[in-house]
Amino acid sequence: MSDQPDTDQAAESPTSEPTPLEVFAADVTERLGCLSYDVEFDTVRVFVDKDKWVDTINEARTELPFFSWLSAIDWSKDYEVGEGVADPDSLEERFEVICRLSSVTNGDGVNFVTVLPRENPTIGSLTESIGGAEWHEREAHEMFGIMFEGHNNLIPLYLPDDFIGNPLLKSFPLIAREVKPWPGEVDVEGLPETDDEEDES
Amino acid sequence: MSKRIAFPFLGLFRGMGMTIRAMVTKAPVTMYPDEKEIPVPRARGVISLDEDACTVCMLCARECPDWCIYIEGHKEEKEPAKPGGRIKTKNLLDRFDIDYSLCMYCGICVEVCPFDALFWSPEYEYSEPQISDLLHNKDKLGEWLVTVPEPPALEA
Amino acid sequence: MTSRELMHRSEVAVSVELETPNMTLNIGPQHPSTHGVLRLIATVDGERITSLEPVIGYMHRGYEKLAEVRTYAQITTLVNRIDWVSGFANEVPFILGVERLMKVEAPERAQWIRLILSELFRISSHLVFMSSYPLELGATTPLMYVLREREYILELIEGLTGGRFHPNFNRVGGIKPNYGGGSQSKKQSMDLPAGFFKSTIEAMDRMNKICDDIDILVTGNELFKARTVDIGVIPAEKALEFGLSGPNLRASGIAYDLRKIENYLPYDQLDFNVISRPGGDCFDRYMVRLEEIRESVKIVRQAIDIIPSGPLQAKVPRILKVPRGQVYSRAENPKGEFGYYIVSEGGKMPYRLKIRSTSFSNLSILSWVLKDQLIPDLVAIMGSLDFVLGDVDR
Amino acid sequence: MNFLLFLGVKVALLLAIVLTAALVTIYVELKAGSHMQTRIGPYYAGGKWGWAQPLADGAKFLQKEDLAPAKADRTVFGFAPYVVMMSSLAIFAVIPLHGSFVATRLDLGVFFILAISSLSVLGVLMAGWSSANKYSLIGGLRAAAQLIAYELPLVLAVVAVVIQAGTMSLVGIVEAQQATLFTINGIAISLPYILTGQVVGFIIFMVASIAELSRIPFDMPIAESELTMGYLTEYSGIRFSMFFLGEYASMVGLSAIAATLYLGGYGVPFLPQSMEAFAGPAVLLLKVSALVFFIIWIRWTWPRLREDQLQSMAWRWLIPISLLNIAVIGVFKVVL
Repeated sequence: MSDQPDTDQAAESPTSEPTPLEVFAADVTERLGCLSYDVEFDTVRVFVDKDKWVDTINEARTELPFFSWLSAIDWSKDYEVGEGVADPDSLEERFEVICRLSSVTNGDGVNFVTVLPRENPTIGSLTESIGGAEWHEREAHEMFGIMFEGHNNLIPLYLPDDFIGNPLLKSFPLIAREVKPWPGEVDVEGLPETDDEEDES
Repeated sequence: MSKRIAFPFLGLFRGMGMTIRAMVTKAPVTMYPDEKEIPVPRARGVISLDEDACTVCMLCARECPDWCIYIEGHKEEKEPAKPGGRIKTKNLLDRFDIDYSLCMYCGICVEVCPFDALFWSPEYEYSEPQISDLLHNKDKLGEWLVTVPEPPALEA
Repeated sequence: MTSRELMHRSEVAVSVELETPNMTLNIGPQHPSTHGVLRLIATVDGERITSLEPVIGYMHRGYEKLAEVRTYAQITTLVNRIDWVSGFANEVPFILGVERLMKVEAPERAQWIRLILSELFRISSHLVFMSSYPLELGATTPLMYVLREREYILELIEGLTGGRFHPNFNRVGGIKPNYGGGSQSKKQSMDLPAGFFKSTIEAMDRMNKICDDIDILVTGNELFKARTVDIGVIPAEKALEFGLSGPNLRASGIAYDLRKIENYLPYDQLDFNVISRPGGDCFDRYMVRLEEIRESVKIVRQAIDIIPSGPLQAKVPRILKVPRGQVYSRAENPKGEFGYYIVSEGGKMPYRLKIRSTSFSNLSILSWVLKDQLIPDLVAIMGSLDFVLGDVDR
Repeated sequence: MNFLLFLGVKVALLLAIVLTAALVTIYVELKAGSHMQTRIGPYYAGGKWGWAQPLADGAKFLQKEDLAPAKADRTVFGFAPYVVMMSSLAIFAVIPLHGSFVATRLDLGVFFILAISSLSVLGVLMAGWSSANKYSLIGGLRAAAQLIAYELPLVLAVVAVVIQAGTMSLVGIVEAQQATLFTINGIAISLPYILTGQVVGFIIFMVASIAELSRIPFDMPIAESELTMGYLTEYSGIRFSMFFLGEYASMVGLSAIAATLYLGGYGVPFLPQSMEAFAGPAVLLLKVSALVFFIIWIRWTWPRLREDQLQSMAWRWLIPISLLNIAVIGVFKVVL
């Protein structure tokens, strides 16, 4: 599977001369047998197959030893708070689990990303080899409901034990903003446009 | 095991020399409330409101991250200056409350105010025994206006 | 056989004979050494901790969720308060991340002001450590001396930004605009107030002085050394595994400093050393911070010599809409690597903001490092990790 | 009748002296400590320099509700502060302010002091156990371990003095220090024991008494940042103030003993006997104040040791050294 070409979602294969970061990303992807990579805004994302998650991370740590963080993103059309995705029509609903490893001698760092289904998301736990992942996985577990197999202490980290729900899901409402009406709702006059125009000049 | 403490205990006594020196020098203490420190001009103490300048545009209330500004107002028609002239409408402020128990003192409201109605004043003595008294209405906010300092001179 | 082994053997022998059951000791959430609301459930055998389970979340404010309902300008206010002893240092990576997404760059003078403020906050944060750490070991006096000196730093910060702890001074593409004095003046950014350079140089002299004083009062104190040397040793590989960063990692012999390896703010134009020490014990963590104050003083002194004049604000639209993209932006917080993973879907608010807070990772090693330590060492080790509960819980 | 009257007067006088001394010590601690920390300390109470702060604190303690934890053993819990207080007060019974001015003239004064001063740990242990609090228990146990470790060097240091003086009476020890050692130009020179071979003993005695007082650097039993005041955790109000007063009273008491044993007590060199009745107590007060100030000074400068370090220091250093000290003093006593 290591030489599988970049066909999946986020691969923006470099059209012109690849930047050093892209070369690095391609190299990591190649060597670790990952699915694809993506470099934007100096941030390297390498997509990993979810079954090879633990092995890939462990292997990557020989080169990028610093375990920075682990978290997830909830890609969902249904949102209660803030703003949704830019084009919900083309969105594939999923969880992305991200683990960042970086080097301690230079600026290299890679966000390893794997995609989980929104229903019953389960992934292997990194706690066996990375002790620091324990808290991060517990956080991801309570915030998104992701199960980490092999984690032997998967209890809520921040939330009280009897808390129901996964607060960082986009569909989870923010009570503070639900119970209080927005004071800006009251309207007497529209926003003054004049000032904006001056600013642009 | 712990490192055995090595003789002589020179370090211990050098520290004692330092504390005894501190004891005989004057303590740099400002005896609040008998004497007060003068806050810097940019200090974010309390927000004051120039009621006349406010056009009830709601920008501050909308930009406030904490939703702690409450504004109500109404439109009023103003008699034209000369007969036959256009009838002007003016927005009048009925209510302008800032809840200082919620305020994070970020100053976004002061920054976004396009009509210069809000100012920072470095005054800080407005603690209250009752949390509800921290809701300052527009009269109280107006009182701070006299304490607003000139902006400081800049480094050349 | 060393005396320690002998002692341990005798302890084991005694406990086998008497069959003393372990006791569960609940430390916190209100406890003088937990810096706030950390709770530790320790199983102790006499004074020795056999296992320890940290319970956090008493100060969980849900910043990652709150950020999803706030505009980028409002988030700056929020992130100030994550690690409140180094408020500005939390803003920097966030603003840099947003600037990277928007492809704007702050003017040079603004960058230098950010750098100076970052270093002032680094000094301030390390001074808080310098004051609280001896206090945890029972020496009450360094607290007062050091906090007195920190006041000079806070005054500088307040004079420049208007806030002592929460400067909220960064804006996308520049720094905070003026307030008051007419709508024209609001379009200008807050520049350095008159006399800033002079008072900064004076304050920096005071910082060197207080470092020397701390050396006499604390570092040279044999009792302090007895309490910290060889206590709570964290080897480098464990530190990396748990994601320790900043002084905690550097004390384990890894000279990992984002100011050198990450290309942000004009640190590359400055001459300073990355302090690292090989031991990995409490004393080394303390010494790294003490030396870093001196390095930061060097940086600030150089920076106020170099700082160019010029504009403070790049052109950005009034209503910030950040283009679609994902960026991980990090910077060297006084406590270590502080980063934000910003996922923007092109709106006024981020779609997701992951906060990689420093103390969270630094503290995650707690149950590993405190195993088989004594209760008094718990205080020494925990203090030496220099965490802020707001930064742990977010 | 006469006996009872004398007893009443003695007790009243003793209490007045000791409690005043304790209050003054508390004030000095507050004020000197504050200034060492570049603070001002008590300021308003009493008008000037906050001199009435200890009294105001006392009044505050009296007003507070007398709380006891639900699961506490109330009898023991209530009794513990008085045991501590009693042991600190009883020390003063034998300290001579002057040759004829001593509450109880015991021939075994030194023995009495050593016996009674270790009683306080019983109160501490009672407090620690009965509070039904794990921190209190650890604190109480630490205090007990500390006392056992430090009573030995204390006793051994005093033994050396007893050998040198040849008496166990405190008055006798002071008088022995006033004995003429040699004469220069016809002036009789007498020196306190600290200058005649007891320096090591004095240091050991001071270290051991600070440990017994559980003050920094040996305040592990109450270690605030670890045990949140240890055995004092659950105490409030009047009972806490008993512990508090007791601590400062023992501080004065142990300093007074140190002054008596090593610094010549009430004795003043070159002073005729007739003057000594007035100068004696004043001189003793001066010596005690110096020692008390030294203990306070240490407290505001140094960090705290660890319990096991303290133990190893006691057993591996202080006890062998004090034994050696006894041997050396004994040899000198025989030879000279």
